[in-house]
Amino acid sequence: MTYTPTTDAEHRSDLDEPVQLLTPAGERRRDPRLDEWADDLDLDALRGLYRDMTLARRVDAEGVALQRQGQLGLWAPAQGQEAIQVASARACRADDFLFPSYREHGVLLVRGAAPADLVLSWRGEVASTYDPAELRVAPPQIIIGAQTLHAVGYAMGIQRDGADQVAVAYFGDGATSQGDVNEAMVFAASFSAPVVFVCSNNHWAISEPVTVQAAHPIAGRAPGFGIPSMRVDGNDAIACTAAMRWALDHARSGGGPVFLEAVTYRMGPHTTSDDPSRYRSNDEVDRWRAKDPLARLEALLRAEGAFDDAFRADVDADALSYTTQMRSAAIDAVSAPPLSVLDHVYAEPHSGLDEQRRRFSAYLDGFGDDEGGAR
Amino acid sequence: MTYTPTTDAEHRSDLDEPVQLLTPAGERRRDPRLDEWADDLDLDALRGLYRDMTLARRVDAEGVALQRQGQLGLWAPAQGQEAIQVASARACRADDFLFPSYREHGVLLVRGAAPADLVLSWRGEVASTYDPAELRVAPPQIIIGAQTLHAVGYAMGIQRDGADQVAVAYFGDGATSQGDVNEAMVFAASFSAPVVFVCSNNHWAISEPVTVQAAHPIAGRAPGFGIPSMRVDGNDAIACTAAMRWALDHARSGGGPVFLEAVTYRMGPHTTSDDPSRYRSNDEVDRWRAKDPLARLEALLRAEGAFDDAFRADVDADALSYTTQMRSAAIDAVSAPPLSVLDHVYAEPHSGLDEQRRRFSAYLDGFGDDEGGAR
Amino acid sequence: MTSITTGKASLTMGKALGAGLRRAMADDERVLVMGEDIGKLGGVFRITDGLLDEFGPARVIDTPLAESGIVGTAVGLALRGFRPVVEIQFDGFVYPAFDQIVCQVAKLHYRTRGRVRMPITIRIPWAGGVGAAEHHSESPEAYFVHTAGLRVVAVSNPQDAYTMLRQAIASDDPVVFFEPKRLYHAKGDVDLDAHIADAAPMGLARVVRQGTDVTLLTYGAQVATAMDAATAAEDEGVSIEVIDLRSLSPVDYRTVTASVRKTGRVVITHEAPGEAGMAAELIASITEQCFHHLEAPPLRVTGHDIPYPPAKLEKHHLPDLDRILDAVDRVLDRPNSFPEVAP
Amino acid sequence: MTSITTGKASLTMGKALGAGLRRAMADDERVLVMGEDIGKLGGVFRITDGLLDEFGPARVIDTPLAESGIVGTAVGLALRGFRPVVEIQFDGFVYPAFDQIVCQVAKLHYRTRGRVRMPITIRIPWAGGVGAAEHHSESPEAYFVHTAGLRVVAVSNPQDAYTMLRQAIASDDPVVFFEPKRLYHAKGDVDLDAHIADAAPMGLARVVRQGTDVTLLTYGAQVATAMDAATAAEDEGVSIEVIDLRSLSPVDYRTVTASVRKTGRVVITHEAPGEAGMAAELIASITEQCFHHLEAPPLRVTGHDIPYPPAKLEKHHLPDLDRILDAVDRVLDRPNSFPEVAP
Ligand SMILES: Cc1ncc(C[n+]2csc(CCOP(=O)(O)OP(=O)(O)O)c2C)c(N)n1
Ligand SMILES: Cc1ncc(C[n+]2csc(CCOP(=O)(O)OP(=O)(O)O)c2C)c(N)n1
Ligand SMILES: [Mg+2]
Ligand SMILES: [Mg+2]
Repeated sequence: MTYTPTTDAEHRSDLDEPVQLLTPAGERRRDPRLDEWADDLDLDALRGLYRDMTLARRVDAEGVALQRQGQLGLWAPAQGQEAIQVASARACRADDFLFPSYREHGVLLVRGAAPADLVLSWRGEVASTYDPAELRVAPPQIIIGAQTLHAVGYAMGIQRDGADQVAVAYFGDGATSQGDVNEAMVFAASFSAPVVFVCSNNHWAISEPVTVQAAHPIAGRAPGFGIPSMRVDGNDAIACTAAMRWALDHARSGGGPVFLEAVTYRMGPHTTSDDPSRYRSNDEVDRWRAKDPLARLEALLRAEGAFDDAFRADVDADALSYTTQMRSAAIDAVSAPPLSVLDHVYAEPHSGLDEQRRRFSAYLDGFGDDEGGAR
Repeated sequence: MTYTPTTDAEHRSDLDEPVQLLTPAGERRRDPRLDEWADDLDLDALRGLYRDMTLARRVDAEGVALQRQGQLGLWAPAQGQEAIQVASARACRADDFLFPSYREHGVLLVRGAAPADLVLSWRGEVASTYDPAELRVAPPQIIIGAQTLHAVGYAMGIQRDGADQVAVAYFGDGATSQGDVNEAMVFAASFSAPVVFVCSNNHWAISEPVTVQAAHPIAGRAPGFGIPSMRVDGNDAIACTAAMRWALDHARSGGGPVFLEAVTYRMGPHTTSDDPSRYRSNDEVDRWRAKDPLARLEALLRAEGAFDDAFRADVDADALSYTTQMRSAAIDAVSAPPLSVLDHVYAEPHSGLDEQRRRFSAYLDGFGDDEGGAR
Repeated sequence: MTSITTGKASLTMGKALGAGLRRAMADDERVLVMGEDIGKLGGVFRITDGLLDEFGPARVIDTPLAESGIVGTAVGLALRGFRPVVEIQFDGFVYPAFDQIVCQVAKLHYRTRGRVRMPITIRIPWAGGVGAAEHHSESPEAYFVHTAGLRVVAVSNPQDAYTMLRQAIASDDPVVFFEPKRLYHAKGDVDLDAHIADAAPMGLARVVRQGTDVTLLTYGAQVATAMDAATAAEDEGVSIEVIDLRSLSPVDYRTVTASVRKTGRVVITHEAPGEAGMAAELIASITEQCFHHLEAPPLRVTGHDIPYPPAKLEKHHLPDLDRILDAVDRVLDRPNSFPEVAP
Repeated sequence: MTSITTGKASLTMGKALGAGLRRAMADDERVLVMGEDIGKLGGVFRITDGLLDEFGPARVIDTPLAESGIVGTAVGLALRGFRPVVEIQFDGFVYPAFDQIVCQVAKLHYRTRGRVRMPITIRIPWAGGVGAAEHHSESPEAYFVHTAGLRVVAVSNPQDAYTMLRQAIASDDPVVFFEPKRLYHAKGDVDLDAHIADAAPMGLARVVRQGTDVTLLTYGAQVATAMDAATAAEDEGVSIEVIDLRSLSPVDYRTVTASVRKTGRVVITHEAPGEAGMAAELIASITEQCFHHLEAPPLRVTGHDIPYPPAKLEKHHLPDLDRILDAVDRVLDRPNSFPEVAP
């Protein structure tokens, strides 16, 4: 039927080949659009990327495991998306401000999130953990697309402070359908705000293929708003680094917003509650497995003689240490006391809530020490 | 400052010259993009366009006059925008369904709206007058951009009915910033819905120049959503006719949505409450006066010997008859009785409102015949 | 795909809702369902499971990820004569559609003086108690109750889910239809053959337990909590009449006030914050209509006036049996009462 | 451009608001104003007139036409340490921003356990009585009152407009600030030098007329109508105490209940529909806190539960002096009372 979007997730948007500097086989390629931003990446830098991406993958696996074991309420797997997450965050300056979605664990890791930060909100202990001002990362956003406007507003603030920082908005392919994301592009373009939009097109928004959201390649939308854009192989950490450097430089130097579409794939379910077998084929997943971001970087490093057992052991040890701390952070978590649910609703005293606190506190006191309730 | 959009309303968007088939001087031009859709327009058709556009202008002037005389609460002048309004509506089939904004008086006229339909809602007697199913026109929309989604939904309904009608969404340049308009493009493109978006870029959204909304020509936005688009001289009734015919044909024949940007100008204030001298120059207005849509059509008709005193007298008589009826519809309007404010909230009985009606009715009865109140 | 269509069956509320949708679609070909992930996936709660196979993509529409777009296009479909049933994936995601719901869906009938009808059903998986992530446990019903032009209902059991969903779809008015997520897996007997015209109209409340001392008003998943409280109170010799409101707009005040006139004491419980919430509306109307029958001030047992807390803390937010019984004590002027606030 | 900055002056509410903004911007360079048409045009009501010239485009931001975008970018600016004052052009256009207000502005402080502050003021030209077109006369305050995390205020005179706007901007919490359009041209004395810390806090109600028989609660433009009603009632020997609530969330229940304890009778009036509206909240709390002092059921005199009607009919919707006095009669048990609805 003509009125049904194609349900093939690998769709028209693949007509424009994304920029690639590292093939799935691990071969280094050149591309005039990005070479100047990649040529200085030495083996140390590549090993750093590999280390963080591995950490991201292990953290993700640990998140899934902890959820399966009942330690977390939910987890949103990011497997397959490590390259864009880690590379883009590493390309940022420490004083840039990042606005991730719920799936950007790799971004949090690069910004120095503690192991507890990765688990406590998924466990349901807190809505968010780290101090946004310290990590310079906003709390991960669940309302699809809302954070893109926050990033643009933040970037407008950077302009007003005469600073040369950049705000980075992370979101998915599905998010591009939301009004907010389009309004964010309008505001960013109108005010030439120093913001980089990083759209991780992982081909799926839960069960909806990207073709339901976009009849045209996503990166093609931004220029119509007056925003330069680029499609980049989102599983290629080198291209992601280069593209992000280009974008950040453009925004930082007063050129206004930039839009990156990172073409990648969500290898796992949407969340641990999801069953992707209902809507996509194993074939499709296998095709993307062959484009794994870690495998290709490892292949390159091996070819360059920069990947040995010592390095592997070192990375593994780091990851193990981090995931072990995640695990204890989850298992040892102590839930906040009942009355704490009334904390931090307002920054200043509020007569209504203060009265409610008085009553709830008296009510709780009525139970004495008996946790089991009044009866 | 780099973060302030240019405040020159004739901005970057004029880099792309809109398609024009009739110059401001009244000369017929050719353009391969639209010729096939215009070549059959004979003098009768042009005189029809001229007649309706004149009617639209007189109706508009009458609306302003009635407002100034206190007969209407408000009026949104459309002077200068007659070509796109009239030509696009005339290009539609009677069974197409149109979704206008508050400013599309010309569209209503072409669809056969009665004189009362043009004044009663502006007078504040009713929220809307005509039966949408009869005129095949939705009630004019005030919430900026909301109607674009309605048009797309209606078009999805057309598809489901296997019909070959088209839905037409009218909106302004300012509206393109709203999330809804962008979501409308997403839905339209994903479902290949038979909808034509007609954006009347009159260069201003109240006091905001189009450059605040769009850093890039508006018509350039649609292709990024997968929607073919065209910039057309919105003051050129021939180009507007041709472009609309092209767009309708494309949509009607299963090609999916089309986006038209009609480049035009609002000659008057935003509404009768507005004072445009606060934000734009007389020079700018004068420049646009030289591009008047009626004058150029009249010049062409005169050159073709198809415009004589009899025709003028005939058109004037039509317009006078219509505006006279508008005037009486306004002056003779009788406000609905108090209890009627409770009518039509629900289509089916509603215990809460029924009880409220009972009480309000008893309350009103308490006044007896004395209009002045109980005391 | 299981297609449950006739007879009596023991169904979960989720399955009952699916059966209601299927039945409504079979009965009227103008009924469409639309939303995010409702086709191939059958919705994140599987309520629409099987409908795509049965009715095809023309009537089961997987939409782009944009709630305003979903409701806005539903308005257009309604203008074309369809009866769209929209699924909002979770309660917390209805807000992007708020403008279309409040300014368009609710008002078009009025604005056109009855010429346009908006038979749109907006299904909302709703409220807390399921340990969900942020924005997934909201109770926004009061926003819609305060919006003239909408009907608002909340279901509490599979039979009502099945019947009221069909009634909502058959209604020529827009209906915001709240489905307690907490009950999706709760089972109950459902008569699948009943004519919707024979069933109690959607607008009527139901006395789910008779009692003489206190009227306990609630809706949705709180009905079960209220019943538990009534059972516990019985042991202490207190007879509680529990009313499941079912319809939040309009409220069936006839049933409510009849009970209050009998008991003279009222407790109202819901998950949503209390401030300007549904319980406030009930208390205001009850006080107005039954003042001289009231023997104690009607009391609210609601969520706190806070954003929904993290999952591990939601038990401190949701009004449980103890908090309800505490209010019952207070309304009966028994110990534990809170003194009036000093002036 | 007139720059009113010191001394005492007789100002319209519109000018007082402008002066308040100017003063707040002068006092704190992190204060920004943003919205549609607020720069060159000075806003459609000219409240921001002159600010662009005085403070420049970095601090007076003419935005694209997108309310979600306006509030969403204000959130980002607040994260950067600014104090954005957002103008929503008319009450009826706040709904596209509802998601950003309810899910982000209201919740970010809570979600980050106090680490992030949202000192955003959302100014809304508000309510009816000015003969405006559709969607230009809405009273959406209850939606925001029901939303935990927001403060909600409504002003009724130029002095409060001046002072409370500055207090709202100075507050570290988000404030939805309602400005009755009907009063933009109403004049009053304004002390421009007063320190905001010396003024009554934004959260306090004000007894604007003392009385002993009936407490009449209201806010915004209805305060004037209530005062007229009190004057008219005085002629009939009825002494009405009128309270201007000023703050709708939180409500200053200390002041309210003190009055109710004195009078025992309450009438509440507002323009918004009654169902689950502000008056319902007030009645529920008053009943809870003062039940034994009440001599009659508190009554609501509100807009009907209808979409806002066309301008020529709005007088039948807005609660006027007669409808208020009718309720006063009823609350005093005088003729004209409506019988309780039959069960
Ligand atoms: C406003 C809103 N609507 C719906 C949802 C439910 N939801 C959560 S994730 C998701 C899909 C998002 O897809 P995409 O943007 O591609 O990001 P991805 O999950 O693939 O990373 C949906 C529909 C939501 N969180 N917020
Ligand atoms: C959602 C919403 N926000 C704000 C307004 C107030 N408003 C009415 S018309 C207008 C400008 C519209 O500009 P444009 O879309 O270019 O149409 P034009 O008036 O030029 O025809 C604005 C801001 C509105 N009606 N609806
Ligand atoms: Mg995705
Ligand atoms: Mg315009």
